[in-house]
Amino acid sequence: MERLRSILVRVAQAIPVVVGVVIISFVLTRALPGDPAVYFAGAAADEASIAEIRAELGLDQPLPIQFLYYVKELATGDLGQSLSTGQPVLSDLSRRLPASLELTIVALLISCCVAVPLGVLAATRPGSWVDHVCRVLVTTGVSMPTFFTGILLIYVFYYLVGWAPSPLGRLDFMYIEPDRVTGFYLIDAALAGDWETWLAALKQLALPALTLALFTMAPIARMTRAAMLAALSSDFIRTARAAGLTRSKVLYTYALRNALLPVVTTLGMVFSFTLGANVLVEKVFAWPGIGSYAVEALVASDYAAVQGFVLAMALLFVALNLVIDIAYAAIDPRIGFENQ
Amino acid sequence: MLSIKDLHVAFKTRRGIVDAVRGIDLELGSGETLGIVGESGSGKSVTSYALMRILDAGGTITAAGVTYGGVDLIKASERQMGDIRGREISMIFQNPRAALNPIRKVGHQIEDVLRRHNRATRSDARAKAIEAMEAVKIRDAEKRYEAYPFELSGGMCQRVVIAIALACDPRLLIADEPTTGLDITTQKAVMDLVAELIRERGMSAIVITHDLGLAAQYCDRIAVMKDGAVVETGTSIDVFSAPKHPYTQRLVDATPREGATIRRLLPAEARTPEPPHAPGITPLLEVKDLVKTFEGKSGPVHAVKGVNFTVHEGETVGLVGESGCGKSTTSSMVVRLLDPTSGQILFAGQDLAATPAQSFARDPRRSAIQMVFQDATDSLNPRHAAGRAIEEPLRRMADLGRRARAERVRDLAHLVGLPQHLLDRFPHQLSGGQKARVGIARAIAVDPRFLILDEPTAALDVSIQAVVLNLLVDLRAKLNMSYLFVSHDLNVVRLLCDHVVVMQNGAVVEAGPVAKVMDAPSDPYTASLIDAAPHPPVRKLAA
Amino acid sequence: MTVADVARPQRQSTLSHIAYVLKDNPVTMVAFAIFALILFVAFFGAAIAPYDPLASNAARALEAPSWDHWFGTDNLGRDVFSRVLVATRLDLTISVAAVALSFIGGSVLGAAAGYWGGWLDACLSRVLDTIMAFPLFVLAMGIVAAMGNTVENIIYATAVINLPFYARLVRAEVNIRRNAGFAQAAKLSGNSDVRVLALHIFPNALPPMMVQISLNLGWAILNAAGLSFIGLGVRPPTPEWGIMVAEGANFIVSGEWWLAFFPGMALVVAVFTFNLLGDGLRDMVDPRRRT
Amino acid sequence: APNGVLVGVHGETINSLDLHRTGTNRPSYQVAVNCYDRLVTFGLKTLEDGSLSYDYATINPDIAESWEISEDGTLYTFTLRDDVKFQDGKPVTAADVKWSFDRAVTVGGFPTVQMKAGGLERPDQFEAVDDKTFVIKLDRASKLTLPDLAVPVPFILNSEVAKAHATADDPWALEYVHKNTIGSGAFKVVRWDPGQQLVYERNDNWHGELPGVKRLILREVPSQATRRALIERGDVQLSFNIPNKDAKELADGGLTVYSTPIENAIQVVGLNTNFEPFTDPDVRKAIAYAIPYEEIFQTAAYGRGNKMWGGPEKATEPVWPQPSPYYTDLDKAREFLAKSKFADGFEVPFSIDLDQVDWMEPTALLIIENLAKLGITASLEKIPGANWRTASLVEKRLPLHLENFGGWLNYPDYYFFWAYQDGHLFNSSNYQNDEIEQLVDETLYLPTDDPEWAPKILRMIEIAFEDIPRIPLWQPALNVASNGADGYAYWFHRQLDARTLSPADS
Ligand SMILES: Nc1ncnc2c1ncn2[C@@H]1O[C@H](COP(=O)(O)OP(=O)(O)OP(=O)(O)O)[C@@H](O)[C@H]1O
Ligand SMILES: Nc1ncnc2c1ncn2[C@@H]1O[C@H](COP(=O)(O)OP(=O)(O)OP(=O)(O)O)[C@@H](O)[C@H]1O
Ligand SMILES: [Mg+2]
Ligand SMILES: [Mg+2]
Repeated sequence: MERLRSILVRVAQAIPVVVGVVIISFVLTRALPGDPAVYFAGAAADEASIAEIRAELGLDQPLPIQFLYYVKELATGDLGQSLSTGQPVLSDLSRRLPASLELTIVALLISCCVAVPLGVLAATRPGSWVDHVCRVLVTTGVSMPTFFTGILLIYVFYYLVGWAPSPLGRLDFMYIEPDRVTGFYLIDAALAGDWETWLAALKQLALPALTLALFTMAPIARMTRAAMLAALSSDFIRTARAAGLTRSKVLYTYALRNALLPVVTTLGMVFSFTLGANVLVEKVFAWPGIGSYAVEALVASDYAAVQGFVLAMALLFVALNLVIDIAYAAIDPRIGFENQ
Repeated sequence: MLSIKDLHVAFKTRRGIVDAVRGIDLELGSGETLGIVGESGSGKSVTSYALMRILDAGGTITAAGVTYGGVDLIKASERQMGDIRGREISMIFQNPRAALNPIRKVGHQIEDVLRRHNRATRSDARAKAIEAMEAVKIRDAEKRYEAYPFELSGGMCQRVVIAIALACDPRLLIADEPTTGLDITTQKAVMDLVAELIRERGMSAIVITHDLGLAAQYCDRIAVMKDGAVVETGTSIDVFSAPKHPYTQRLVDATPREGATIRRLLPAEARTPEPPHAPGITPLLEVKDLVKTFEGKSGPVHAVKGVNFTVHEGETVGLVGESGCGKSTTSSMVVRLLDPTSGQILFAGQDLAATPAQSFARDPRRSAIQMVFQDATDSLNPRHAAGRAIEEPLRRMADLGRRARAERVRDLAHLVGLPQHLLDRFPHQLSGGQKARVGIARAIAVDPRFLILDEPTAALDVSIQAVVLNLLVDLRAKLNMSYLFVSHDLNVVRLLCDHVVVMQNGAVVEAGPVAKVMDAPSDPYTASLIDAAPHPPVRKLAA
Repeated sequence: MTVADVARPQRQSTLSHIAYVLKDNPVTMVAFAIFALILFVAFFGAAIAPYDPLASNAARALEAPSWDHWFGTDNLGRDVFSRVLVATRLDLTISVAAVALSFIGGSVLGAAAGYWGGWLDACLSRVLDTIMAFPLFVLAMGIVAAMGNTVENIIYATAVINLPFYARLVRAEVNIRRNAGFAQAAKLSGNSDVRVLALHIFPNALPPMMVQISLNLGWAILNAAGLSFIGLGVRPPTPEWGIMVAEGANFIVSGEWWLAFFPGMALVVAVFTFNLLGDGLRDMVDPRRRT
Repeated sequence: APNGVLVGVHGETINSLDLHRTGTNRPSYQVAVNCYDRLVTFGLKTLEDGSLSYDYATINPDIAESWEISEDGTLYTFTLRDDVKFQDGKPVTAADVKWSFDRAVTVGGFPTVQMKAGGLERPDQFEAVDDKTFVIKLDRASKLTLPDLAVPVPFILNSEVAKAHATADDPWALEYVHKNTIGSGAFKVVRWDPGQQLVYERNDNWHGELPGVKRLILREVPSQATRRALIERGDVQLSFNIPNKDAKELADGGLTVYSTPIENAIQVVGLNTNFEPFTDPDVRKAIAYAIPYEEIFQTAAYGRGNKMWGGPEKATEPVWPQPSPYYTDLDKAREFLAKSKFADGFEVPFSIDLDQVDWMEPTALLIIENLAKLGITASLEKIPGANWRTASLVEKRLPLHLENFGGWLNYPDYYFFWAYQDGHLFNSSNYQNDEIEQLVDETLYLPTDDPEWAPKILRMIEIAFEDIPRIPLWQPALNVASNGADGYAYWFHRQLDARTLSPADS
């Protein structure tokens, strides 16, 4: 009950955030230079046809009115039409979001699989050469601009060595997109039992996911190390050791589980950060995600698309925080009881 | 049963090698309870960790021999040690809440040990764990099995820690300050429980404490440690009543107890005549119907519910009570760091509560009321050197030039007995006693008429406590200040105070002259407090 | 015997403390050495550059690295080495200025919220949440796109997206200290709330912030580089690492790897150095690390 | 690629399948080309280098079997072929043509403007006399009408299907046609993932000569480096509209690269005559002499396209584009500048489009460098794509900028109409000259074989070069690389025409 309440409180707290996001994204898009009416009127449009399009887009109204319209449409679940793709923003997003999510999640999985053990290793031997090597390694990863890493990887693994498939988005054109269930190709292909497509999708994922993983390893490894160090030096570890518990039990059941709390928080932050930041990776790998969508939309002053994107990200962020809270509550029984 | 010969422990640190333990010899017979006492940093804990081989990385042990039941604990393999820990030798620690894994059910933590030492299988682990909990007198063990440490009180947690330690019936129990961090009343309950279990199971035990009184009460023999070495061992009665080593003598002297005067706490050579102390009769501070209610998340918390007391000119009033009874809240209000919900604080006839705490910093009466904090470390800004800390109130409240201020700081340091060369050290470079002196110097820098002392010696060793208490007595006489002395240590209150106010649950349950309240408490709560305080055997003063 | 005699650690000067921190950790030592080099190049880069970083020479376009042009030349025949050197100052300026802005802004907001709490805290937290709920890089893009891609705007955009991190950190650090003994002692010493906050509590939040600062210095550069990659970065022909990588990226596949590689490496080294500086910086400003 | 499948890449996004829709971008025009037919079409010819190109000079029947033009040139009567069917099997009738033309002139925006260029402005001009006879009535005779019927805009839709999907709000079925192709053309779009790919499949019942390619997959790959790697490694067979540098190097590397100079298009430096220094023709001339043409041509265009400088003093041929008489001569530049009020130089921003940095940036930087030698300080300003059109063409507020208008209809007067007439869209220089106004008005509808036409054009060119509000740099080329695809043909609309393509091995 207590926990349910605290989750509800979190949801309630998210409402002003979403409202804020709606307002800021509206203001931001209107502050963009450039006139979508002109842009989309086409190459040889004259004054009259521009005005016509402006009226059609509702851009001839004063800003507050436009905002009201926007909010009214939002309330009915209508995010508007993207001018640059010519699709309803909602359908654009629902098609592209799984692509971004799939990429980000796989990247984070790779990243965690490497960074968490590295962090634990470093924490068990603080100050040793292992520690220093880990630190240098992950720091190098985070120091490389993702687009640079991506291009280098393409150059080496696709262009020179030829191991990777052509960096053409989510699936090589030889394969047919699996039936859409979740939008995640790996899952959809597995559901359909089409392992050939599954493998092809995985291959396409490998390089972009690696690029992102390299970039996200550092915060995770750092936080794991710090949290492990803190956990290992706490009193209850001493109790566990004094009780004769085995080293692995002490390290994993006692220290690591406690250290996971801050790691989960970091992971959440990294996730939302990455989802926004894989714009560049998506561009390099022609990945049809929402990041590249946002860039195109922004450059084209495609109001509806930018607003829709930002709103989707904000909702995702809120949802993510909720998931983290729940994960936190699952790991840490103290959550929701602080006030007692 | 356990024999320690020439045990050395050294740590490699940034500052070089620290010899924490330098050659200890100890013997412990089976069924015997050995107390190890000594001041902070004397190597008590390190010795016990060395026995268990659970030192931090960087610690190295060398010894001529540490044998336990024929096994050399220093040479034993890590696997052997794993089997010994928890099954043969167990440990319990101070601060029980921190000693338990915060996110694991206490029942599972007990199970972990049982399973590790094959005392239980998957199927009967739960039952055995509950059994172990019942053994340490945890009521509703079945229910508590599912609890997390944060859902249990401190005393309950300590029982769980004890249950973990005793789950596999070890033959030796090491208790490292098992009562520190607990309430006085809980302290007694826990110690009684430990003593009872030891007796029942015929275990040997090592009880580590800095409280000589406690050791004397519960142990057969006592070893006194100083600077990593044992300076004296003997039976409790002997060590207490006829200490041989000068250090032990000093330690015994410094332990507050019935019948001693405040100067008696100091080593003989430092005892100067006690200054005369004659409290006046004009009321300086009158607290009337003071109420403080906090808006907690789950409803209002009534921390202080209508407290009344008076402090006269030159008088020292003690404020005692269990943890959480509202002592600190009351003193914060009096010192105007906190606004009362209602009530009056009359200082020299003027109501201080009329000025909100927020703007009291600029009030001319600010300098008249000062405070010494419970935790000296916490009360010093880690970024400010000692001199700067003492200077702080002068900068803000005294109209002095730079040089005059520096001069005054030196005078104050001298007054509280702080060597001048320590003035430009940072807090972490000072010892506890030195930090306490800095705190006191700062509080008296602007010549307050009224000083609140919120457990100023709680974090200090007894010998340092003795010095600080005497310093307070001297200052009281020299500067003619009144004190409100907050403490939970009744022995200390008896030494220092003229009047005492006993609080429970935010209300005053008893007040009166110190001798009357202590000797003939009228309230049962007061009586239980007095009973729970350790009663060290009285040293033959003639010795 | 008095208590005063118990401990007598030697007092160290600030310099020897820094030397100590450096010696303690070889990685930090290397980081500081590279940092010194970067600073040197930032100050004297223009003077030691062998060529004019803006002078084009169509006859020698796209030459591979050689003795004449250590890092080769770009598509306009400009010397990549000189451009990399000269770019140091601008990149450093962008990151330092952006971090300074977000540090100041975040500190003021976070400290106030952490100290006074209440509705101020609630409002600020919501505002910060709102900023954080934006995909930060896209927010930076939006700001630069809306305000124009000048160096100042890149700095502002970077500062805005970093601000919540500082504000939250400071808020947390101040919050745990607002009732600390030394804060109360400072009030007893006649300090007003603002003074207590600014002179007593806030400085104690500095050590953990140093780590954040150093990480952010790196992020800021990456961020500017990312903006350049999208085409919203610093204006050419001004040499800037990010834009050089972004432009050079198109040449990698055609074999002119040096265009992107060298500025890319400069970028990596700088960010790398900043990231590693953090722990050392924290140890330097933390008096508790002094022994 | 297996049995008749070709894969192509390009860097742009197709945002609609319907050219008539508001907001449809240029790359999407290819759908109209590939999936729909028109009444007439341009012929094909083989260029000197062996590559294919559309032929502006011949107009061939497409859906129209034949046509007649009345004496006064205002009445066009088309007779439709009777064997042409839409992809759903319905025969194409004059009613469909009428409906489609009505749609083009009514929906507004670009299609309507383009129709207007050919004198097609109102539905009442079009009449479906019977199933096979379609009549257009013009307000005035124009040489532009027939070619304008061959551009992508007047494509013919299946009006019955469209009407079935039309609503009161959407009488022209814009929503439906946006996502579906309902034409009679050589291909149909079987799959469209906006932002990712477009898949064409051959219409085996097409009335024309069946294309060699059965299936064409067109992928959108934003990264230019990736596109290059793909074509180089042979993973795709066609890379459309590649940068000049890649074109040069891929050609050197042995791939087939088609570089066709784009008709009626020039990359120019625009000098906005509304702004202070550029009001002075001497300043404009000074700049024209200061530009390092050859360096720019080599660095920005990698020698692809045609040089547009160092031409004769006086134009002799009525062709456009043609080289200007200017060339790089800093002394001359200084001379002209000295004559002006700005002998000591001035400061000016030099604006370029963010979306076209690949050629604009090196060009601008090289010009800026030379201008500095005259004491003119120009600072580069990149304008994001969305704003570029507004700033440069609509508001015309960029003092010094680059511009690259190209006219679909290949007549000098058509170019001048757009780029030199006051207030017209591509006149980003705000140039105004009464004589030019008059000359354009006189020549625009005049047939090229009219004896008056050539001298007037020559005079126009003379004025343009003398006043030099737009300094021609070079005529750009459209580069397309192929690695396993044959039959690429250049079209004025600069979009991929899949109808002539075939896999190389077949
Ligand atoms: N991990 C360590 N590294 C370096 N020195 C240490 C370490 N652990 C303990 N020491 C040093 O060893 C000495 C003895 O410490 P120990 O903890 O045994 O004292 P103690 O008698 O238990 O004191 P307390 O009553 O405060 O618990 C101290 O001077 C301490 O500084
Ligand atoms: N800011 C606060 N908000 C809510 N409750 C508070 C607050 N401060 C104190 N309390 C509550 O008020 C009660 C009295 O606290 P106080 O600190 O005065 O106790 P104390 O007697 O000084 O205890 P101790 O001996 O542990 O110092 C406690 O129950 C505490 O939880
Ligand atoms: Mg200890
Ligand atoms: Mg208290």
